[in-house]
Amino acid sequence: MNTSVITDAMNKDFVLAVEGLTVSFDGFKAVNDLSFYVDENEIRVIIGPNGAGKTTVLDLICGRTKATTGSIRFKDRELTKMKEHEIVRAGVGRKFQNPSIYEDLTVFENLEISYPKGRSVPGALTFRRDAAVKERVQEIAETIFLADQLDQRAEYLSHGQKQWLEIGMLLIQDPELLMLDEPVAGMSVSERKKTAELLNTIIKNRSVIVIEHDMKFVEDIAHKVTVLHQGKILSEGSMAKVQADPKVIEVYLGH
Amino acid sequence: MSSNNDNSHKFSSTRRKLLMGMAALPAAPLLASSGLFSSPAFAQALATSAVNTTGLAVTDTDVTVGILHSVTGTMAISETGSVQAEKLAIDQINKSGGVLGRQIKYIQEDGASDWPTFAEKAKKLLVNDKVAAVFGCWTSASRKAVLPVFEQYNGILYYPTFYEGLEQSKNVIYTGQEATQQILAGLDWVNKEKGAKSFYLIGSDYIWPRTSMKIARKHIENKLGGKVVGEEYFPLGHTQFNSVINKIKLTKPDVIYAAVVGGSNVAFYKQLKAAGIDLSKQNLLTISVTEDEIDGIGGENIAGAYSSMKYFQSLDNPNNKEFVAEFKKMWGDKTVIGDVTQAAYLGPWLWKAAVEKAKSFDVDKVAEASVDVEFAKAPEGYVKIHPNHHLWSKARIGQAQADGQFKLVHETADLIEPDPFPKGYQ
Amino acid sequence: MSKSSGRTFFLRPQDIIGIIVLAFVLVVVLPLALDNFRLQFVGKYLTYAFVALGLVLCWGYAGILSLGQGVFFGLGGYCMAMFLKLEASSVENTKIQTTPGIPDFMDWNQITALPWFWEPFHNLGFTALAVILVPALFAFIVGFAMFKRRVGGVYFAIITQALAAIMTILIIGQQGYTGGINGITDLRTLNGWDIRTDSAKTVLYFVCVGLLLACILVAYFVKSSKLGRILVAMRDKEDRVRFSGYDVASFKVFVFCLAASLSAIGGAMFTLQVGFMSPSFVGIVPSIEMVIYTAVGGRLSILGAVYGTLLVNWAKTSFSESFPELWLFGLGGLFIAVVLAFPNGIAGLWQTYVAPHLGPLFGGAAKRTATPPAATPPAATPPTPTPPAAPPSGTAAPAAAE
Amino acid sequence: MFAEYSLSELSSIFLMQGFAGLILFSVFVLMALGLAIIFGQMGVINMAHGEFMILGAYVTYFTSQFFLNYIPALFGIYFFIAMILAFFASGALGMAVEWLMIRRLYKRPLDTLLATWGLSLILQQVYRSVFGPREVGVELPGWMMGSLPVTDVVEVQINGLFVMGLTIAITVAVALLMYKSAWGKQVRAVVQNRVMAGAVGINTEKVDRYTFGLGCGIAGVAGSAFTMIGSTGPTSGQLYIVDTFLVVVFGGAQSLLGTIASAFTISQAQSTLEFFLSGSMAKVLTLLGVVIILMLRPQGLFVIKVRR
Repeated sequence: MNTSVITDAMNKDFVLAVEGLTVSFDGFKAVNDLSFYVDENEIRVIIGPNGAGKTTVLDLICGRTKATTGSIRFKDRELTKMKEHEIVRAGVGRKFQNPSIYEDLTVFENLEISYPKGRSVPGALTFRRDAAVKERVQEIAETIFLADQLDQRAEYLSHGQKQWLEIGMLLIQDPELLMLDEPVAGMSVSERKKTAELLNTIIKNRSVIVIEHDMKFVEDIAHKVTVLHQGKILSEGSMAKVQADPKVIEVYLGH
Repeated sequence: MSSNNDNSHKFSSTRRKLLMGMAALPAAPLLASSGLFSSPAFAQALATSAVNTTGLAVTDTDVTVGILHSVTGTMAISETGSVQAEKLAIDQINKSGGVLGRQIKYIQEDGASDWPTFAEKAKKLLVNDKVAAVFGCWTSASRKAVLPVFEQYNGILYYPTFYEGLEQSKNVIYTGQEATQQILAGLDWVNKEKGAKSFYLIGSDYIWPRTSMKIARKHIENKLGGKVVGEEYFPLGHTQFNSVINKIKLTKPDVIYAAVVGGSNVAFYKQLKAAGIDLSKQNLLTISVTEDEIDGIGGENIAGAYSSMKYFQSLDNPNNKEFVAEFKKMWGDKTVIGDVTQAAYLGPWLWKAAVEKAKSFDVDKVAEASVDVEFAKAPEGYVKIHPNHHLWSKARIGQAQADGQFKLVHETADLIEPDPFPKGYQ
Repeated sequence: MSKSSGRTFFLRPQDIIGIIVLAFVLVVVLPLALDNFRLQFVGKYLTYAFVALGLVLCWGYAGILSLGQGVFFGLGGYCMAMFLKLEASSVENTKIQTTPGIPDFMDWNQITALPWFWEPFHNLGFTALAVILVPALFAFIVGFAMFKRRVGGVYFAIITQALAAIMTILIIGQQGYTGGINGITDLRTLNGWDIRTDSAKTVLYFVCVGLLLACILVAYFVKSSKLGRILVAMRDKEDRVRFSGYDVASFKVFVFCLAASLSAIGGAMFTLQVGFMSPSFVGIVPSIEMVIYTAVGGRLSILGAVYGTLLVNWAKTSFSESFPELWLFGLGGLFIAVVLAFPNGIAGLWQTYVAPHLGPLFGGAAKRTATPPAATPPAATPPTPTPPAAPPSGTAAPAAAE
Repeated sequence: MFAEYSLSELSSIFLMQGFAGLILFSVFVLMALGLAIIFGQMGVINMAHGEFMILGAYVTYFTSQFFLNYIPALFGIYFFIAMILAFFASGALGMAVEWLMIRRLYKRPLDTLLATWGLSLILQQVYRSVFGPREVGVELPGWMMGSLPVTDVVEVQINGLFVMGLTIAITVAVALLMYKSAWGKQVRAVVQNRVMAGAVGINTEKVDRYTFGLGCGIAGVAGSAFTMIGSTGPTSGQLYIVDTFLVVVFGGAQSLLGTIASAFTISQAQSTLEFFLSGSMAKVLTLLGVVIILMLRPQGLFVIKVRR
């Protein structure tokens, strides 16, 4: 991609514009001069071999890792200068690769903490569990198939249920950009099916970036696919186009 | 308080640690020869109701006192000797017939090197156990912590340590030296004998060394016309003295004047020696090293230094010879006796004398009678209680020897008057 | 949905029962059972319970282990001591001094005028505010600097420990301003009311109990608020909380400051009841000892902290009266036992062995058994290996002892 | 403050002051090395480190007594034997402690802190009950005391040289052990990934035990060496604990080099400050400086992997 082609005016059409992004750890460039753009309501899938820098890209967008150079603009706001919680409040949600939930709390409490109100210290002290909160939690719980487990401590959920709970925790924030890191990894076949169904309902009205290895799954959901290799974009486009790209074939299948 | 006189009976049967001295043995030779205080006959005549009007733990046959020192924690190092001396004195008094015909029992409590614990235990001894007197405390901080307790519940404390002065209480008898008694004579001596004019002051960083150094500085500058070339304080427990030793080498003082305490003491002298400062050539006068400390420092590391105290184990007088023999008999041949240990030993004896003078165990009467009470058999020689409740005593300079003992090199001709609030030194 | 929808008040029924039982013990049972002398000891121990209470929130809930709580206890105590000392140092009380009207230790140190930072402590209102705010401010500075830079866990513990060491050296070294190693002693009256009499000590005991109960309510309020759940969430998955839109550092700073203020109230009550304040509370040793009170009570149990404090101190006093040499073995053994065998302290034992039998008696306990069987952790299993030592029973644990 | 001194005096003093700083540096390295292994490699916070040192000091004391009483002819060399005995005594105690206590706590670093604090209280009381509450004076062979005159003013402390030599020797030995030996590779493997290390056949439990034992053994040797410059009593170990932890933490805990660099920085700062300021203030300023730097730059100094 040639960044100079893109003008500022065009930025406004994108929910997310990543330009010239580079991050190096002790000289090793995990992400190297990366640029890509995500449209409104687009589902973008990032694929690539292990160590291609996929998770690092998500870390950079959500502020967990600081970029060495480059810019990340979300709805015209520069994310590289913002702190993690500010990025979240701006409307970016992130699901981690391993289910990251609060094991000591109940499902209800897990969702409640993610409810986007009372996020400051005084706010959290005076936060009341009113009807609106309960209603919203119930609604999300039904979406993620956990309505019967609301009073259950999260550590007793199955692996798949934990993944759903984390997705639910993101949904309750209603983010405009949702980033999912391998949402179906480690799931049973039936769980995987249910998750695909879940994803299909939640991706409406928001942009989504998904990292996934499962090609079948990718084919089902992707609008556009970006292939990363050694921190750089190898290929980008529709699933069919990417699959036909000889460079991709070479990387995936070897010489 | 809800407790009353019955307590004295209740506790005596239940106290686990209550130890009674061996009563029926023949009186120790020390006392048999003195004949000063051993007069059981007249004591028997006094009824308990007459000698104890304030509900202390006194019965027809015995009287209970408290011993309050640290047997655990960092201060146990120093306070062990005091406990031993007090137990020895109590034992001897019991053998000689007790106090007003009553045997002394003691309750020992552990201050655990922690000042609030001292206050708590002092309160227990006074309120719960109703002890007639307490022998205890070592550091100033522990004394400061218990002082309000003694004043409030009207107890009497015999405090053995040489200390900074600036205190005087009806409820305390200070059997150690206040600062001027310990400091001035020593400075005069080193000025006169060694022609010392310049002094380097070094101490641990707390109230006793700082107050002592303040007095020393005034004396050096105003009375001796000398000069202080350095003054340094180190946190308690500091173990690195190489930098200050370099400063000493740079300033070349006639005298290093030291008041370093505890674990720092050991480090200081070992490092001085290692740095090649030969204490037989470089004068060093300390107010914080007794035979007890030399045990930890090692005699070979401090040999040659001078210490300003009122008592040394090596004092050559009949009282002391008996005392040292008795002490070693009770606590073992290897035990050494330092200045504070001896001062602690005076406590029970001075109390006995005051009680018998007052013909009462009542604290008010004992405190009043204490003025001008004397103890001729003191190992350090004759001592007498001043109206300000400190002791008249001599000052002595000893030179440390490699065997861990001091050789007496100077002693004041007369007893020095205690002056806890010295004019011109504040 | 029964439980999650039924929480309108911040205390659950079993919390209320627990608080009433504790209040009954402190207000009725102990004063009747103990003579005045022992009751004063209890009053002193209760001042440490404030520290333990703060540690429950800070360490138990938020996972921040501070080894410098003694600093805050000391700061609160010193603020109160400064007020009392000024009152005790009236011109006529101190006329023998070179400079009458200033504290005696200043006079001994050739200070001839009251230092500026002592001046406001003539005022009781200012003093009361300072007791709470000075430690909180100090905690804020330390906490802000460290949590913003994500210093946590072991490093936080060691740095707070170093701060305790620095504070001790400073207080001892600046004796002209602080009273040095002896501390500020010989405190007499509070606005003319003699605090040394037995009747005053009894009154102070009840004031202390009242304040403690108030602080317990504050702790419960915080714990049961969303903030309390965020603290638990943070201890468990800090990143998830951060990526749920929370500024994690500010929550940590808040709870650290709250713990500091609670400790300071304890320190001020200590000064009032015991009559002096000294640097021996500020150092490393007392700070770590205060952690053990919390651990014995149960690091997740607010009421357990009070019982733990009373138990350890009672053991210390009675042990050291009978076998002073053995006390350190007991205390050391307690540290090891509570870490190896009872990570949830008394509260955990209560929950495992006593509470199940009380189930029918308590509405709350009965309700808990109604949760699905999978939610009930198997009894007496070792804690799950999630640092920092998240116990299996988690938030449910404190319910039992309370 | 230097106006009244001649140039040669000044240069001599600065020379000696530099030497004093080096001694302090060696002392810090000796104190911290054992802890750096235990804390840096294993993530265990051993608050009883000082007590392991004092065990070494007591061993030295008893060895000296033995030589004095039974083989006075060889008194001159007893110190070397004492150090070896101290290493094994503290190391054995360390391994026992690891087996009884520490191995159950690897996943809870903060709890090791509390448990080892309890251990330190118990050890202190054991020392007090067994060896008595008073400090003991360890007598040194004559050749180890005193100093070598270089010029009129400049003198080099023999025990200082000895401590320096010992520090270098132990540091080199540890470095070789950790970075060159097969055993060191195993230790580092376990630190980085204990599951994997276990899977490839490393006995992780044994590695843990010996690593902990090694750290404690080095503490014992340090304690033995410190009888030359400090006190030996039941509570003497407490004198070192704060400094030691700060050195290790300031150095970034994981690397040996970090510990050495941090010991150098702190010792030079303290020794220089002590020369220009009073002792107490020097200490406060040094500690405060370390704490503030740690607060401001944790990311640079905290490159450490605590075992998870």
